[in-house]
Amino acid sequence: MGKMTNNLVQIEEGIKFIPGASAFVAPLNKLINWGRAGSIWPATFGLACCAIEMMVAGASTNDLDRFGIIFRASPRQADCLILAGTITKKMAPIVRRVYDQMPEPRYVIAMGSCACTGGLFDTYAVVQGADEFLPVDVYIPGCPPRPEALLEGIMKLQEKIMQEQGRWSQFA
Amino acid sequence: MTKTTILDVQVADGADDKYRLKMGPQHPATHGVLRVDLELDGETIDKCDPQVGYLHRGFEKLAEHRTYAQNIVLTDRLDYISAMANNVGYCVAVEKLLAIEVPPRAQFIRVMVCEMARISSHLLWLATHALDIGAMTVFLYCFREREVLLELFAELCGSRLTNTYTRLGGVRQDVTHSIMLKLQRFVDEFPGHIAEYETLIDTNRIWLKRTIGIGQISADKAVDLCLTGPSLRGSGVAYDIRQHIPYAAYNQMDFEVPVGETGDTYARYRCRMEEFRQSNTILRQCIERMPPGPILGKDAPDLIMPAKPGRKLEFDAVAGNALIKLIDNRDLYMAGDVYVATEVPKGELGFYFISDGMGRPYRMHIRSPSFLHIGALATIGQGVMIADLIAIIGTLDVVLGECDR
Amino acid sequence: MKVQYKAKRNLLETILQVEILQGLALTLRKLFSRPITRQYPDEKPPMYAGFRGQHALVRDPVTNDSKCIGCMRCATVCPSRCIHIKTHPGDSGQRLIDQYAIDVLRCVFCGYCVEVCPVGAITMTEVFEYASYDREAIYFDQEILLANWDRFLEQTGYDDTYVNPFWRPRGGLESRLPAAMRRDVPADWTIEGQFVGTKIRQPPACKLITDTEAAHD
Amino acid sequence: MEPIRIAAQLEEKFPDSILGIMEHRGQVTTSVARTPIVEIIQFLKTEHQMNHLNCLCGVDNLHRTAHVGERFEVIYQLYSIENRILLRLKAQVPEAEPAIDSICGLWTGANWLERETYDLFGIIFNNHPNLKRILTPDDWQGHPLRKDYALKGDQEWSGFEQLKEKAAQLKQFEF
Repeated sequence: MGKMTNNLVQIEEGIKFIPGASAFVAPLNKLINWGRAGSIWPATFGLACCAIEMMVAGASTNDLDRFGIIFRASPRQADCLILAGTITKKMAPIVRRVYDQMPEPRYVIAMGSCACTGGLFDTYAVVQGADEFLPVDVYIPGCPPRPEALLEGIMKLQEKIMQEQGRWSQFA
Repeated sequence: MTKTTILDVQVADGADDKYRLKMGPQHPATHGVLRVDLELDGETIDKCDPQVGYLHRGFEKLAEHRTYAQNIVLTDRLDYISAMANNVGYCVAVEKLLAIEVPPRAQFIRVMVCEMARISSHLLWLATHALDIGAMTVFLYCFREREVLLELFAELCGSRLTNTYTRLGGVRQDVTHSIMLKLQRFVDEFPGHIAEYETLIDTNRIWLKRTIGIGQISADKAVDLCLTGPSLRGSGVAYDIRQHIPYAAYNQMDFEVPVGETGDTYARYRCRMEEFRQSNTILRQCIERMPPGPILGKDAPDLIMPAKPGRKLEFDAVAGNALIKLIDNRDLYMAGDVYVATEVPKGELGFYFISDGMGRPYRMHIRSPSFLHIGALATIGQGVMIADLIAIIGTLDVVLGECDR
Repeated sequence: MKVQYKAKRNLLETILQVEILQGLALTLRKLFSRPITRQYPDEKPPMYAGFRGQHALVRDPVTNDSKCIGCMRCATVCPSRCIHIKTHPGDSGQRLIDQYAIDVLRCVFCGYCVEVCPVGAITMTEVFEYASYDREAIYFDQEILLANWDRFLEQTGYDDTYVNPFWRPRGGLESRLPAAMRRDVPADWTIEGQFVGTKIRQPPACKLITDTEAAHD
Repeated sequence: MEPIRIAAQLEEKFPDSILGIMEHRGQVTTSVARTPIVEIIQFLKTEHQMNHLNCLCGVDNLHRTAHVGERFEVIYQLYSIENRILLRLKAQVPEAEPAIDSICGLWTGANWLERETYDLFGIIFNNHPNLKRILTPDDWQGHPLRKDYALKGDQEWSGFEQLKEKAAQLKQFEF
């Protein structure tokens, strides 16, 4: 048994590989995080201009599927909400409802100036920042951000997911 | 009757056996945050009631608090799929209001970017419309070409989507030789790509079944519903502002306006496909006949208005920010009002300005095509099957940013 | 112009499903063409001179500080009111900067601030990857803006006379430019020679051509 | 026919209700009283083929200097697709009783434009089939495009207040 552990090959911090057995040894935390970070499923939820760049990110030139990211039309199947565009006050309760419909663990990316702070639209009708009613994980500046900037924001989110401890949904 | 409050579930007092369905605002096929309240009898729509305003950002109010030059930035976010065309439309309107001359080279560049915007907008329309109807491949192909145009915009003005390219009295940047070469290349290759899309869907029996005879609008009805753009022309009314009231350099361009006959979804689709070809022809003419010269008029106002010579800016330190007192001087411009419409990819985009002499518009009204198109959905959507409603929404080509303003 | 329709299918074409076979043949052909997908984190997108990305304050090599003179033109022209400048009057009547901050999350990247700056103090770099976990980290004050500039120079290797050619409009009237950006125009100045000038950087070699080649294969 | 001559013809036909004819940058505006607005537009539509309603919007003249007339105006842009003529009508609507007849009977498309004008200006359109708010939520307070309405709004919308309360409650559970 002791001999066996010596043979483990460390491929990343805390994650070990058993040669010849095609099996990994890792803390459960790491494994779950790794699984989550590799399959972020955002809800298809375009609000305004940034949604077009989000579509570009999902289309041929910047293929989001490379990251294991597949847009889901139903919030019940999604675990990430990309707020792509201006959130107006009329829309805010619906955004919140979509968020509430998503299963835990869930993450929110505020894409673009409008979703982050209201941006240009400092008016009666616009929410001045999604964090007034939602916990936002990643802020992406830009108006709209390039599709690559969205990818970078998603990678930031992956890093954040990898750092998580003991967030094992309702089983924990 | 149903009663819906925002945070509670809806309560129906079920007096009849109608099925009520609320489609949207979070729905991939409604092209943004459109909600359609449907009353269904089986799968047939008895009553179709579109609800908008989920993207109402207060454009018109905000425009009254910003100068004419600053409002160019606002127009980018109107129809964010063809921001260039909005920029041009806005600037054409303000130039008419303030009587600013535009040099010919700038006029040609404007036509060029307008047509590029038209192609990129129609490409996005085709992509999403095909995706709604069930053709995934077209989506990927369209975005491939659209990316080339967006990168050209980025090279031209530094931003892919929200361009802020035109200026009052001209444009911001001159086109470079490298942009022209790339555009030439695009123009040469694009007809081949249109043929590709047509191979995929034009005669495909699924496509035909889902489009022919769906959402039929007669010519009179289309005018009555105030439709514009390809949605109107699909019904056989040859109303195109580029030919009716030419702006920029459209009067020097040689192009035709495609007009359908039947007024159904397929006719509108064919109209837009023909517009691809016509836009491509206009782009080719722009490249061939681009005149030399300046791109900004001599009397064009500066970004910081007012720009009367010898006038210094005065500052008022309120919370560290500067306010221009001079903007509120009332002798800057002639008071009056104008309405100028331009043909953007969706239809007729009109700006109605009232100036009372200040550096800001007193009132700016945006006549957006999408607003009226969604309004027409209530009439067109009546009596169709629920699956066809998606095809109709797609073919009316609506953008909610422009609709709700 | 009346829209042309393709001829209706005849019986044979209907039975053999010709149009579907044609479509499948097209997609099959694409299987053997070069993919156009950019492998983003490894492969960066082509950037053009004048991209409106992260803001930076140009560091003056003489004073080692920002070139800003506190004229407030950028704060005034900003449509989203995201530039906050605080000044106090100096000894000889000039304005001294106490604070120069940009709330980047409110910025709409229109580039008006750069365009109106009379001394070329503020610029927009070609950096766009700076997403963050909190709002405060993307509130740029003067130090961060200057550091952005240093980092940008380090990354790209331009010298400190860099003036982004975009901010010097091509083909515009020279007299309309801010004084720091003007230069003498030779008599035979043409559109092609627009980047010629001592303070103006040559645009980087364009990469898009190869990309479109891949796209249209 | 020139738009200015159409306006003159209007004045002959409706002598009491035409308040003035203006021209600015080649565009003709006819200021009319609000009562016969449907008849006037009907006349233009049938006699002069003004079959395309370009736009319909409201104006609040509260802060306008050198303005004679009522506080509100409703602007109609009519265009003739056949004859290529643009004509603008300005109907005066007093502040005391902001109401005008609806032209939904002439254009179905006017329905939403009138709803929008009602929503943003509070101008009531008589005989409108479905006059309710369109862009703002149903229980919104005030009419945003009136000049005495602040850019940031006078008071927070109750629905958004509720939402923020709910978000604050749920935040305790890290939800």
